Amino acid sequence: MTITRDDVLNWLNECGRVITENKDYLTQLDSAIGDADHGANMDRGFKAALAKLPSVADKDIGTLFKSVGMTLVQTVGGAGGPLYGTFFMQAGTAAANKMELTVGDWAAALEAALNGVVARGKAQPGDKTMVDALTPALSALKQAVVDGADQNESLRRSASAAEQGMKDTIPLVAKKGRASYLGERSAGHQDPGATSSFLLLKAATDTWTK
Amino acid sequence: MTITRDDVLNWLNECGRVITENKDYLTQLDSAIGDADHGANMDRGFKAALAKLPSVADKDIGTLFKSVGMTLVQTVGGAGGPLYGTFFMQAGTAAANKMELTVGDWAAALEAALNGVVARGKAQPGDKTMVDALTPALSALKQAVVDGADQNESLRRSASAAEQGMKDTIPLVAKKGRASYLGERSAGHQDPGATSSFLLLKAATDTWTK
Amino acid sequence: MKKLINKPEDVVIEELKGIEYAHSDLVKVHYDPNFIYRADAPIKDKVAIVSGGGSGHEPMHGGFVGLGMLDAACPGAVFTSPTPDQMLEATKQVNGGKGVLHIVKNYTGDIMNFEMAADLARAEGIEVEAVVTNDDVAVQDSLYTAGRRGVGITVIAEKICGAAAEQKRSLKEVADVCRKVNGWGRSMGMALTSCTVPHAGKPTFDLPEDEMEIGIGIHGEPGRTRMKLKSADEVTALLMEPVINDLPYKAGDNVLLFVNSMGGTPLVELYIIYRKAYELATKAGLKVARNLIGPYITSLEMAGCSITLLKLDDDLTKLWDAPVKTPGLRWGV
Amino acid sequence: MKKLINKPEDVVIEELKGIEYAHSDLVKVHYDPNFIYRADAPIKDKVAIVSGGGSGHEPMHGGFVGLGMLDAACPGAVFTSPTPDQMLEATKQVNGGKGVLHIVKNYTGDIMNFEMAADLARAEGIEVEAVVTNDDVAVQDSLYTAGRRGVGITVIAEKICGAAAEQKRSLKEVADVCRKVNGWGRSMGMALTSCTVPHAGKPTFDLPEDEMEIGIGIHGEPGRTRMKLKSADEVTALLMEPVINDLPYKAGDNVLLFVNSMGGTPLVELYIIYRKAYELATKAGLKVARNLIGPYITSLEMAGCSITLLKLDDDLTKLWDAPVKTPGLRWGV
Ligand SMILES: Nc1ncnc2c1ncn2[C@@H]1O[C@H](COP(=O)(O)OP(=O)(O)O)[C@@H](O)[C@H]1O
Ligand SMILES: Nc1ncnc2c1ncn2[C@@H]1O[C@H](COP(=O)(O)OP(=O)(O)O)[C@@H](O)[C@H]1O
Ligand SMILES: [Mg+2]
Ligand SMILES: [Mg+2]
Ligand SMILES: [Mg+2]
Ligand SMILES: [Mg+2]
Repeated sequence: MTITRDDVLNWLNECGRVITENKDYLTQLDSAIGDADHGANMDRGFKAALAKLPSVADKDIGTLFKSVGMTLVQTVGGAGGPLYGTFFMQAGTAAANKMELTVGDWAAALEAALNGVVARGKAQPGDKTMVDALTPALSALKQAVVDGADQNESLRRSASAAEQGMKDTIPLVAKKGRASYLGERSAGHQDPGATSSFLLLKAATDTWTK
Repeated sequence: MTITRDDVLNWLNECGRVITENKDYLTQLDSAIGDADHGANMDRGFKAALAKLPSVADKDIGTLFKSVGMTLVQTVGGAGGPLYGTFFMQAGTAAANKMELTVGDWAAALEAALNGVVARGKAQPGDKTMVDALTPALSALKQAVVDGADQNESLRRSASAAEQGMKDTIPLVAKKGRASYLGERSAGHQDPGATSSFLLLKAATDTWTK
Repeated sequence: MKKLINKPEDVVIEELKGIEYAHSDLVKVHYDPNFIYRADAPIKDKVAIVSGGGSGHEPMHGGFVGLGMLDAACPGAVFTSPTPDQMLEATKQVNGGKGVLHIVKNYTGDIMNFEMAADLARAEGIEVEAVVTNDDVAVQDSLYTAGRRGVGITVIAEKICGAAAEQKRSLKEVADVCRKVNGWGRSMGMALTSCTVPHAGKPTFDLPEDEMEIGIGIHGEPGRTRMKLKSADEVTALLMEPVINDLPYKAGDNVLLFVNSMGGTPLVELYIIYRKAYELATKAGLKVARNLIGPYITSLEMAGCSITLLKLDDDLTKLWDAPVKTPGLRWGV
Repeated sequence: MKKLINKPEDVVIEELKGIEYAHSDLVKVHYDPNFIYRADAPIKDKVAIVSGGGSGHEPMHGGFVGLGMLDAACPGAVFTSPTPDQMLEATKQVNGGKGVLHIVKNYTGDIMNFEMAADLARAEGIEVEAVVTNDDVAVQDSLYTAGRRGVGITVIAEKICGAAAEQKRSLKEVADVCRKVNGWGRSMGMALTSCTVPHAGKPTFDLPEDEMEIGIGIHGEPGRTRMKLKSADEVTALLMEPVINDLPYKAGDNVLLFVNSMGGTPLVELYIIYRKAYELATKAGLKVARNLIGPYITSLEMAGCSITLLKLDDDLTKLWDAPVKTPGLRWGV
């Protein structure tokens, strides 16, 4: 079982749907410890990215990812734009010329994506950022592959690790991004970027679990 | 029975007390159809006028009234300042050199005061202004004197006519002052200036009824 | 009441102190009676211009004292017109021997207090002319009422008359310019929220979350009508239509378009309003040759805006462009 | 949400249209990517200065484009830093051959987006330097956090660097001036009310009628602490103390004192604050040689204020006094 280019397209579309569905939720989380724009930013970005997809729909998965990354960079702005832009562009480089992905390829793409995010944002796990959802998701995915779990199972483990990572941001005091200005007052709130990261990974699992 | 200079001083002090007591009420009336300052304006003015009184306390009633009028003009501002200033200055001219007033003298002073207000403000009865309280108060006072009523009775009739005049402003559509900008929306509210006029005349009745 | 003030009764005096500290290069502040005047006043052989009114409309009028605009401004208590002694002393202080123009907004209190001051000044031998501004089309005009309020055009008139006075025009000429500006200007305002007079401590009126007031003045008084909230474009049309139609502004006329914040409405919204107002003016055949956008005649922290339109001829345009150097308006110098 | 807007998603574009209509003598507006640039750009042999950031801080930055200040400003969505393509295109548009300075407020998003743009511009052969402002003493600084926010000093830096660029100083020199201004400047802000991001439709935070936030930024984010409402004088002391103490401002130093409205606080309150801030600065032995008072770096309609102090030397003073002609700041020309 692999992840085909159509699967990837379906995932990206599902990302757009899920982000729109959770737009107000993400903004509400960002109101508590940020500036109340994460939902609108992500929604604007994914709408634009999906609008561009048809023009590259016959290309390889790497090209799809890069197109999404480029569009996010040019339409999201804020911290989310460069970070999610880098995420997809790095995933695109890892998936260059591929027309389908094994779960291992997906893990490699996710690793490249996460490394790009860390290189750009300099956040460590525990800083209360999207890295806190992405890092355990990647670990769980890699571990599942090592364990010989099948694709469905691997994706499920990855998404639930992301979910746990997202929830674990609640008690944290933010060290990076806008929430860090709040100091101790940032504790007790779930990080919006960790939440959007979980939503994207959960969308992958939902779309690709067959 | 006459109104002595001390009675006049007592009245002026009572005016100050009553205005302070009703400051918020006057402002609240002025909020509905004006600019929410009538209470603060009158209070500032009477406080200043009373502070100056000791320096003229041994003078005639006309001088007392003129002192109050001058101070009101210089401290109240708005429509109330020139109108109440004129009121007291004209009353002062009518009471010039008097050390006591008969009720007839008081009627003459009130008439001069009202004429001054009308000359300055050009309001007619029914325009929803202080004139609507002062005019019936003066008529009632003059009628009582003609009827041969005693001082107490004359003052009482005057105050209750002022009260009626004040209440009668409620349904009126304002034609003068700030409330006139509201057009039909000014109906249904009691005029703040008519209210302060009633309060001053009631204070006279309360102080001078023996 | 959420305000950065100390005691309500100290608002005006502490504000004056702040202005004195901040702008000593441009203005001086006189206390008791209170007025702000040009640091270099009196200016010989220049008509002096004095205005004033209640406080709470900042930068009007105190912020407009300086070269090319007012010679003095008299601040009353919040929303309360100043007293005659203020205008009298200010008039004496800035009189340069060529007479003094009083620019007075049409409110019963302002008119009466300025009239008393003018009488007293004339009694002391100073030539005084008073021009009353009354540009607010929200108010039904009538011989038997207080007439229209003076609002946005007052700012423009002070700027333009100030320039005319700098040119050493005579008192009559400067007063004529003022009457022309007032005659050619019209305004209309609206509010999204009430304001709170410090002394009163609570909002002057209650306005539900989904309603607005149309046809308000600048003293937190309610407007002519209350209606459901509308979009910026609809609001702009509601304000522009009576303004354009009240005066026979003709296709081809040059106009100055002034979009004003009532205090709490930020610049981003003013530009959205300006955009639509500009388009509506253009559609009516008017050429928007000059503009002013910002909080210039305010009602404390009230959210809302007003639009003023002034027909321009060559003279008014040049006077508008002339240098001005005041705390609140500054260009060309 | 009570705002004079049409659709939330059209706020920025309609604002730009308004600016384009209003200030075509000073600036041009480029759409998609969005940026505002000097009508006479590029100016040969002058360092060009580009700034930008989320919208909702008007007049910053778009209102500061013009002679003596910025060459271009890139507006993001409300409170969202702009995207690299905006800064790249703006940089290319205004580059006069002497290099381009990016003035960037210290926010993760702004830093990353500007960095990407600078990399792309450099790849196209344009010399770019970036200076990051981070003057907000409300934020605990640390190597391991996002560091201090860039707030009020940004306005001052843009004015002063603009003047330095007009003098034809080199890119390195202009960048050095910027670093000096940032190094010598400190700010602190507070809020009486939250603001409402148009897209969010409701206030970012709830603040009871008797409380305020101290140590806020300019994006409607809550501050460091919430406390009971205090008087203007107490609030001023709360802001001034950490500002004065953070930098070793020494007795005898000349300073620029900038009292800024967060958008909803009217001028009358700013002067009351300025009065106390001036007295506190004077008491600390500082000489307030220059000032700026008004809404210059705002958070939509938030009520509140911020105070910025900048130590001045002769060079900075002259650069501050130099002519500036932009929609939002104008003098000497
Ligand atoms: N340095 C960083 N590294 C990784 N993620 C970050 C960093 N800074 C912020 N983030 C993420 O970005 C999210 C906020 O994104 P968004 O609201 O779109 O941008 P902004 O903070 O500029 O308004 C945060 O919730 C956090 O997860
Ligand atoms: N032309 C007038 N003649 C008589 N009384 C008037 C006139 N205009 C206003 N008033 C009175 O003044 C009152 C308002 O006074 P005040 O609130 O102190 O002044 P302002 O209207 O300037 O704020 C009104 O309620 C009305 O009774
Ligand atoms: Mg955000
Ligand atoms: Mg009143
Ligand atoms: Mg009043
Ligand atoms: Mg943001």
